[in-house]
Amino acid sequence: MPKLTMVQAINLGLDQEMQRDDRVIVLGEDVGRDGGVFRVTEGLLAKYGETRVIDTPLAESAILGASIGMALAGLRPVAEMQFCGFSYLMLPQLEGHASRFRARSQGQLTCPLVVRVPYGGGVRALEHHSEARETLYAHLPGVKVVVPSAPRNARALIVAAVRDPDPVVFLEPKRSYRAFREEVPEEEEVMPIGCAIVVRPGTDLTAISWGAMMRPTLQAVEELQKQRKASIELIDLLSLAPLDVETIGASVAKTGRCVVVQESPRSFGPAAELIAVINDRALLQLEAPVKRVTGYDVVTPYFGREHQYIASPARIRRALEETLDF
Amino acid sequence: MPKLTMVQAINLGLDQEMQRDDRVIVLGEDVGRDGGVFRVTEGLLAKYGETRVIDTPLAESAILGASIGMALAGLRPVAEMQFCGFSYLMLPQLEGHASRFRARSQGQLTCPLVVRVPYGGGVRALEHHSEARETLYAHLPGVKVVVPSAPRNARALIVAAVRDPDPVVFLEPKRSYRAFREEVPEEEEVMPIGCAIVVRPGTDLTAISWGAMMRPTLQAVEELQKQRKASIELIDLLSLAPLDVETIGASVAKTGRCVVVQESPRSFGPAAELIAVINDRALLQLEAPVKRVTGYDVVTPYFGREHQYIASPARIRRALEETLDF
Amino acid sequence: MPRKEIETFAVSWLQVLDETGTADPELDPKLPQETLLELQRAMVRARESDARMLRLQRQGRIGTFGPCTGQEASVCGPALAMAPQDWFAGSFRELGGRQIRGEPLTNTFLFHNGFEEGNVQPAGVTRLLPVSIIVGAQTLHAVGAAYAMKYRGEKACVVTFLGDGATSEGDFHEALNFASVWQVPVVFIVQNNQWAISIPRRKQMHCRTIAQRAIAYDMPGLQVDGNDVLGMYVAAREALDRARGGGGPTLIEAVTYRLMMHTTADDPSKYRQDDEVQQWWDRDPLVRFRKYLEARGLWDAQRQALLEAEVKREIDQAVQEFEARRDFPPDAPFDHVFGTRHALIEEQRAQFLADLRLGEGGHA
Amino acid sequence: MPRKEIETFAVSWLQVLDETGTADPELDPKLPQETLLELQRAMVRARESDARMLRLQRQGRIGTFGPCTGQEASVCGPALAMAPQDWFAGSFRELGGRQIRGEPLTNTFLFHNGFEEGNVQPAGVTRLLPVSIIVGAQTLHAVGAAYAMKYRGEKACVVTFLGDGATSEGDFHEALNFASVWQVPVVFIVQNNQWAISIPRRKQMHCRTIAQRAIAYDMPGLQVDGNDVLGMYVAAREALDRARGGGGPTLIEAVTYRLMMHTTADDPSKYRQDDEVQQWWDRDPLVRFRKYLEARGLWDAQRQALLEAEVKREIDQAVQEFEARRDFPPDAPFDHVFGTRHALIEEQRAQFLADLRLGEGGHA
Ligand SMILES: Cc1ncc(C[n+]2csc(CCOP(=O)(O)OP(=O)(O)O)c2C)c(N)n1
Ligand SMILES: Cc1ncc(C[n+]2csc(CCOP(=O)(O)OP(=O)(O)O)c2C)c(N)n1
Ligand SMILES: [Mg+2]
Ligand SMILES: [Mg+2]
Repeated sequence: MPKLTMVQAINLGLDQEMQRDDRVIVLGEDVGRDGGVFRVTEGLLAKYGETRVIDTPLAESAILGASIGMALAGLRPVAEMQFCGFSYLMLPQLEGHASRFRARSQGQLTCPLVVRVPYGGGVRALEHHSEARETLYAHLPGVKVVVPSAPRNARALIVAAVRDPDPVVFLEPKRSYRAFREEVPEEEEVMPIGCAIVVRPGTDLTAISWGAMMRPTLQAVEELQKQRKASIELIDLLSLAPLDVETIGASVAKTGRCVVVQESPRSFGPAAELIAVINDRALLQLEAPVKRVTGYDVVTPYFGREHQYIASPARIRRALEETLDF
Repeated sequence: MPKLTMVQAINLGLDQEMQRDDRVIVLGEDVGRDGGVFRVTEGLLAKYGETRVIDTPLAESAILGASIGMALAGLRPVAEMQFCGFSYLMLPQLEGHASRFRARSQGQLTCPLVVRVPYGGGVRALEHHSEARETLYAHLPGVKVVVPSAPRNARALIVAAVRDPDPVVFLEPKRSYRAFREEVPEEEEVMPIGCAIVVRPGTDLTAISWGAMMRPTLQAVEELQKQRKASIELIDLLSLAPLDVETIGASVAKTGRCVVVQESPRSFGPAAELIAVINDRALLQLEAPVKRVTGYDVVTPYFGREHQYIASPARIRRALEETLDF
Repeated sequence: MPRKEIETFAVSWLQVLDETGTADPELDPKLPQETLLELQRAMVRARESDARMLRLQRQGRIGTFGPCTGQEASVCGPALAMAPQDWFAGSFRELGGRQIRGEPLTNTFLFHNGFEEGNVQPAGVTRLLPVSIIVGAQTLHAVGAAYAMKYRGEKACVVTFLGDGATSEGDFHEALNFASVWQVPVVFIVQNNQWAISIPRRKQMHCRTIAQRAIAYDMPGLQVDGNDVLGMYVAAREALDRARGGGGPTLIEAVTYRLMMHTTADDPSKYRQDDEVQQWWDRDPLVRFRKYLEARGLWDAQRQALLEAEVKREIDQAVQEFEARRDFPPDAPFDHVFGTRHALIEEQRAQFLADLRLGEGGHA
Repeated sequence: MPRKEIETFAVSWLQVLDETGTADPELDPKLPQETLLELQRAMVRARESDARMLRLQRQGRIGTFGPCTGQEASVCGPALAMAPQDWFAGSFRELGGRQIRGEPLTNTFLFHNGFEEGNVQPAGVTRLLPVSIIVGAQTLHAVGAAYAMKYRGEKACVVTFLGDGATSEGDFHEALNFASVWQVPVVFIVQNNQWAISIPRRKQMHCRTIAQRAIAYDMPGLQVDGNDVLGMYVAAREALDRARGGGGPTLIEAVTYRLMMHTTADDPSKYRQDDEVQQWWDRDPLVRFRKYLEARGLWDAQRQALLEAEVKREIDQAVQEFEARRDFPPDAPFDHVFGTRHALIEEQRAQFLADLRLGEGGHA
């Protein structure tokens, strides 16, 4: 199996889906000749031509709005937003239309489309290029929100997203784009949307994260386990909407302790929803408050200070310890 | 003291602020001649003229974007979005600019502006005219989100919002616009932003809500208290951002039980953040899971079914009972 | 070339039927009698349906809607010029057009009574998008659907309608730009009815015509008398022919008037003068077209009475059918969040149904 | 009037200095020597700063930025035509303009090194908005600020810059429409540098000129040779005079070229040909203007060398000052969320500082 970066893995998934289904169309700013500013769509133009890989004008609302029209007319558009910070321009089309056509027409009209959105910080980029704002999409009914954390699941999930009958916001943690490689099989792999996975089982505490924060979380867990005996269960959400409430509930009901690690600002972030799910399903088993290790409710700092604002493995480890020791 | 509806109370607040400060400018679709589709700005055009009460072209991003420019240049714009369902068109300007100028310039440039947004359901209106989506705004750092629940606090809060040095999203629960009247003093009243109030004190359970859901919640509380001995503390959040974590935490630490009532879809909604706050501050005192009575994670139904989807006093009452009896 | 004109542009105006109902002989499309009568039927049906809906609304039997009276020509002309395989991506004031595309009035009633069932079209009614309320947004869907048609090599076009107010939204600009860059088969029809709720055209835009907006995209643009159904038919047919032939998009401005309130929740007396409204009643598109038909011996008072009676019967029947509908499963919204089932949604459905059984579901 | 042209429009082109540096005698604004030398200085300073920033970026001493080389004329001309009380609402490729407005290079460096401190302007530098990265958004701020100027009766205008790519965003359309409806004193300057990252102009828009977009708003529009600093100066001055006199907004298209990469993160060899780039180097705005100055006896190789040396010294000093800066309180972001303190934020600040003290704050 070749070892791929997440960029290459998503590219592979897109390539194979385009090969398999000529209804799949890729569109966005710079996705063609340039292969996307992160090179995720590299090579697709040469292979599938200008009618299937569209370098659009610079207008996010139009990119999604036109994708909606394509989807209604039977295509399967995969739109790219260049950065999460510009993706809110398409939120009105997503909230107002893509997410609603199915309900509006009681299933007669559907919007199978994917919006790929590189997101999150840690890459020393300009303003608006570093935000994590999963909540804004995860709160919208009718929208699925998927966040891969590694090359192999990124590939299996982009395939699932392309085949999904509904609009999927596919948040790509850009800090993980090239940070590491993983073996990714050539043959088709599909992972279900809406399902979390238990990355490593444990009995004393549940650590939950997703996307780019999986790596520092895993590191913190591993460091801690070298230091002391503690059996930590690690969950990778993979989908934020719909949320896999059963896996989360069952795990914390078992361990009684939980730490959630999130990059985005604290208030009204995904960790809050996870705590609410735990409250619903495992409160009686809780032996300590759920700890949330998150960003702060401040305007995302420019990159000069950014590293101080994204939780480090050390900060996560301390949260794990405090929760274990509570 | 005259008895006013919430519409009249907000109108009074705006009128007095315009009188007091000629930097205050009202702008939006139909806010002038028509007095706003809900009549909140009625009479202001006649009093303050076309340069201060501006009937804008139909473009929400421009309404906020231009307001930002006005605010940067020293004015105090109060923009109206006609309905929450159309307000997402201004979210990019809010997230990308209004909320950031202060941080971006370390306080050298500021955006004191108000965006008034009628929101929420229950008025048998067309699609997009009934959503509650507080989370989308409350999650944005640098944005204050205020939700009045009654005429008197609406007036005191709109005054605070107009005078606030930062962007305030002022969510007006349109179901409460004319549903009841309250005495509102002519003389100036200002309430602080970022502070919840304990509407009625209690010791056995804390019920928390805001906006239009305050009335059914109060009704449920009152009904229940007729039925059985239970001392229920009722909190009206009034501000969703920044959240008054101290009041919430202190109350639930005291009562040990809590029910949160929210109109918007459940997942990633404000109730989740409240549960997280309680988890942080009062978990050890909790005697029952916090119950959330919320909307569902479905695409907001058209008005034919809407009444079944917004929590009734009976549903709230049962949640209170179950939580008391837990 | 230091300072000189490098490009010139022009905007044209089209009117086939003048206000007296007389056709310009060179422009009269000389439509087959059958088509003429279809146009007449469509406009009368729209007018009568509108009137009935207004009554139903006032009686509390349906909810808010936006009457289309006065704009029948600007919608029915293009809708009849469309081919069956074309897409209709409208806004919310095109009742006549929706009817031409086959939407049963029962659906219209259901929609305006707050049931998604109103958007479920019967077999054979396709490529008719639901009413789009967020102004301007549908123009982008139109462009995307047009792209799909071009991509698939289908000889189908998309016609999208919007209002003068909607032209102020960014989406409209983005749609025109995408359509022109992509050269896709889409026709934008702006129903310039002079008002966007209380905002008159001159406060909405500074330009003299909306048609000239086409120049910004090097797109054919045309201003048409929107109360002249033949003019609208001709303009749309020309644009559709061009689009079908690969000639790309067109912008048509229909100059017309909203004779009624914005919606039934609106009171236009707050912001506009009766005499302005009266002037436009004098240009009633239905009267004008009837004169044309009468002059050609195709119409008379008796036929008019017959048509009106027939249309009213149809409407009566639709009202009955609509009011007999009882099958609105309360949990239908849970069926249509996603195309696949998920535990989270199903759990909430169960809670919802349990509350409902206890009589505790919703608010009063 | 059944079918006829009702309106005609034209787009004009302005060039004062041709490619050889020869001024059209009728159009030469005959600027005072002082102004000419300021223009020269501003353009050379921008060019040299850009070059230095590129080196600093390559050495890892500053972060990503978008070079402005090739576009000095289209920015410096208008910026020098502005009055001190005017507002500058730029995008991200107007270094020369920001310098003219007084932004110290240390600020530019700080900004591009990821510190908000770079946007804190020294006393006396006002009405200069920070770099705006979300393309098109700043045009609306410009319109709002212009409204404020008009409302207050100040004789101040707003100049806003954007790229050819930015014209595709809805915000740009909304800004032009609001500006024209409100008739506020704002000048839109589109730097049409032929590319938006990898998207060439012809894939961005179908229209022949961007200037013709003004027609859609009945706004004066003009296409200018953007590599001709005198042409840009004249066009902007004219627009500013009109705006100041109450004549409302203007759209200026500056035809220029992005000679370098989009940003330092971009590799243009993936999408464009060297010979195209070379052609535009042959039209270098700095060379052209220098020839003009030389022909008038105002410039020579020695003065050029002196100016370059002086500018380099300035830059050296700015680099030193910038690299000596150490005062970046880590918790500054907590100071500037809101203008008033709130328990929620202060509590988080305390946690943040505690973690920092434990050495556990941020990621590697
Ligand atoms: C994005 C958006 N903003 C506001 C509204 C509220 N609204 C509904 S119709 C309307 C006016 C529309 O005017 P126009 O486009 O001229 O269409 P008309 O109603 O005249 O047919 C407004 C402001 C909306 N539906 N969508
Ligand atoms: C709304 C938005 N979408 C995408 C981007 C990413 N982006 C930055 S610059 C750019 C191209 C801008 O092109 P143009 O407006 O021509 O300006 P230029 O870079 O040529 O100066 C893009 C796509 C952005 N900054 N803002
Ligand atoms: Mg209109
Ligand atoms: Mg460009």
